[in-house]
Amino acid sequence: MIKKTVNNVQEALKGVQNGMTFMLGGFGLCGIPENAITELVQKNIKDITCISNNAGVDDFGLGLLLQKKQIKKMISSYVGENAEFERQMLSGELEVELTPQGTLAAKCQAAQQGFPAIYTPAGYGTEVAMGKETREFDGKMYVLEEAFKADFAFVKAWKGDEAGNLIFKGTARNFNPCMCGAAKVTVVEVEELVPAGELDPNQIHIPGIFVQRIFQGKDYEKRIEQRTVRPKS
Amino acid sequence: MIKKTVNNVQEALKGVQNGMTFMLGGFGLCGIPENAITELVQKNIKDITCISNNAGVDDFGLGLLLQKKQIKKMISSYVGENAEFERQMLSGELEVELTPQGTLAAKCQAAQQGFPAIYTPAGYGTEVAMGKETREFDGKMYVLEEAFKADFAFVKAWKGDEAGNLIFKGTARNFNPCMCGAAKVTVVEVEELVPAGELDPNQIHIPGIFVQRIFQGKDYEKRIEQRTVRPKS
Amino acid sequence: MLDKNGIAQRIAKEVKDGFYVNLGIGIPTLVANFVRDDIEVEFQSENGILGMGPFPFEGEEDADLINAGKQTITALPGASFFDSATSFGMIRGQHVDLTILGAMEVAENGDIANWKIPGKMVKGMGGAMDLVASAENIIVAMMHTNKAGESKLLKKCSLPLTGVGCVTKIVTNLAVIEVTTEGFKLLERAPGVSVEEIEKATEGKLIIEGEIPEMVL
Amino acid sequence: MLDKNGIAQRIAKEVKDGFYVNLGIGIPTLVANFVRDDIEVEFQSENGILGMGPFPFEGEEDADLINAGKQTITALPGASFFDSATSFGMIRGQHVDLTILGAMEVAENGDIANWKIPGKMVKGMGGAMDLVASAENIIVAMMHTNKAGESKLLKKCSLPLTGVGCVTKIVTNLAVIEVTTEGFKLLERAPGVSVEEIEKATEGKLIIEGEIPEMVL
Repeated sequence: MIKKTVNNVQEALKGVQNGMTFMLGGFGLCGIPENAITELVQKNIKDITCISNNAGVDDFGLGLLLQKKQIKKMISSYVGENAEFERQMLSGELEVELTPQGTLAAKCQAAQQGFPAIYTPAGYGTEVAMGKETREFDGKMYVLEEAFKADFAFVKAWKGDEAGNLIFKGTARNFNPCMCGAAKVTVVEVEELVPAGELDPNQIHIPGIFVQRIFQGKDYEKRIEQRTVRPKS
Repeated sequence: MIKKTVNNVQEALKGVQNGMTFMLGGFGLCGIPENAITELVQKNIKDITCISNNAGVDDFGLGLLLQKKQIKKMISSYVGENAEFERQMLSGELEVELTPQGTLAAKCQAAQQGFPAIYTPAGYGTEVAMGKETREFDGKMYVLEEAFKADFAFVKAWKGDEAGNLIFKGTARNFNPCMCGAAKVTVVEVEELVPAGELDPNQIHIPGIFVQRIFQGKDYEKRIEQRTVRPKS
Repeated sequence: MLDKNGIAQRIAKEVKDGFYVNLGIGIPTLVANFVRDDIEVEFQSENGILGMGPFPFEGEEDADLINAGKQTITALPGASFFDSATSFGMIRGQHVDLTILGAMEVAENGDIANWKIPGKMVKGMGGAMDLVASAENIIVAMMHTNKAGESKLLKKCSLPLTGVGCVTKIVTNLAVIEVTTEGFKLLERAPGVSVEEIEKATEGKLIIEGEIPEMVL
Repeated sequence: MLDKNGIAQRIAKEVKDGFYVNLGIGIPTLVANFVRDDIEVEFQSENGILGMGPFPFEGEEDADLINAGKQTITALPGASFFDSATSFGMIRGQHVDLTILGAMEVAENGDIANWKIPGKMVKGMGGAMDLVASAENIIVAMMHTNKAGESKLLKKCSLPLTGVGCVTKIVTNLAVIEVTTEGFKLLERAPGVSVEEIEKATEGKLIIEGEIPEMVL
């Protein structure tokens, strides 16, 4: 068994540098690599290109890096309710490459699995396809989208073992699995790190081969963006 | 919850006709849809095109259909030790499209996920790429391979629920998940059919949306091709 | 005239037995409340759940269980979780039977715009571009006119497109409209709304054939 | 001269700490028996397992747990199972560090043929075409000559290719050879084998620089 464990977030982020391209898992604030983000703020890494579906909210998640102007470019599908993101984008301070959500996932997975590019119907006939190759298959039009290239992928899993095998929980799974192995170095933080052999090999969502470093995360806030409930009947 | 259960293999195979293209899961004799194959023999469906990694052995699995000359064409990666397969192929009785194993899996998954085609490096510069489009990305050459089109996919899972959610076991997983939803109708046989809600939604390998019909299989032989053991120390 | 709940209620009638349905943010989310309970339907949320249930009871919210609108939700028996690539595999592979989403503009050829107002507002397309490019059955839920009273059913969209020629039906506060190769075909009027009112609020070509019935909710 | 086990033993020295390794059918399978046990290595089998262990004890065979050679196997702690698409995703994505496979012919430019003798024998390529097209580190394990005594290290392959310019190293019963842009570079002789014997058994260009050491097993 090849061990992937490192002791802490500092060790896990060894080698991150200004100007790098990072992938960050999560959808909204669900399943984001909170420890890695905090450490990126701490280290004040600058000129980052972030591949991430969202950019957090003003004061949490990637919003923290936006506030400190550490991000040069966002590759995302949704700006949503993040006012600072929208402001920096409209003012031109922040470069933004808006990408359809399914294309974003597919470009991650293509990088993970060695596909150089994929054809998707998403965005055909829109400004997203401008300057891109388009092509007809069976009477339907597709856009050619190339696999992402990234230096680090920061991933949050629920459970993981020493061998880097991962299990995700609920919809906190989202982009996290697709990003594993899609960057030169995949760094995973987990809520529970267990010895090899404790996870059922049938239930592993991402085999350790896609992971370079794994560590026990801490102090998870797991903030809820839209708390919606119904009354107990 | 949308119910996918049917009562038996006869009901599950309603609509299969001569001349159709079928996908069949399994690797060697591991994880093959035994019940569906038996029923295809029973119904004497002819002129079949089979997309399946192997063709069983002479007297089991797809070998049974080969023996009865029900198969017109095999799309496979490996003939292996199946003498009847090799004989029919070399004599020209059987059409065979040998496809690299990873390409076979990718063409299934492309069909499942709505990708019209994929680029793979496998087979570049070999006779597999003859007549196919090739293309360079980042200095490496790739072959364009189109998604499969099939009428039925016959899949074997370990556990399944009424909603069509599936869990596979060990290496009997192999091609089975990739074929779900890759044909017009996906028919799944399981060793254990359970009510919806019994499977942990985190542990489902294939969501029911990719499945049209599911039934409780029976009389599994699960033959072992190469029984290799070591002495108890 | 219908309110948002009325629009959702009318759209719920388009949801058939055995449908997998993706609901967009806003009015579409409300549709789930009005689906007949004698049919089998499963809701997909593109962030990775099939078999989405209602909001959780107070105190039972789980930060790891949200829908595409980032709202806390629950999972029904038979539900499954999956990653984003698989989720859009379902969508791109046309396994989802019906997509219901909001729009800023729809054109008479079925083009839709709902993600950007250049220089002013950029929400991003989220999963909408994938959904509209893939689904065979796309219903738009929206107000017939914008806040300035201008029609949102146009000859041609003025905003950046989300998808081309993809919308099949539109349900607004005023009408149910089918998008045909000839243009907007008026199918039903909202309660108390006249054909003339609908004509006035529709910039694109409106096809009116025979008596237009008032919708039954 | 080496036997099959000797070839496997020599190749085992190429397996480094932290390597994920894919072993082909035949001699490559034997390599696992000779890997040093003070290093961490995981074996991948393309039918869907990472962390493959030894054969099961008699009576403990599981029909649902086999390797790509269809042999019954076991899974070690830390193992995982996955589907064929994911498995070849690992391979295509170059996450597997080393591929060891057999061959019928290797050419001096690194071309390999191992799946078909036209009109006579067709085993099929299985996963070999994916493996050789993707891996950066490919070692061929084979006899230096075929049963007719003809060299299998050729100027140009005569059989249908499995992959082009991909083989990095060859370990035979006679020698360890590196494939370079100049041709086959002789690195080591098998015990008791002379350079002349290797030259005689090699049809392709053989580069001999300085003293060629006898291999240490």
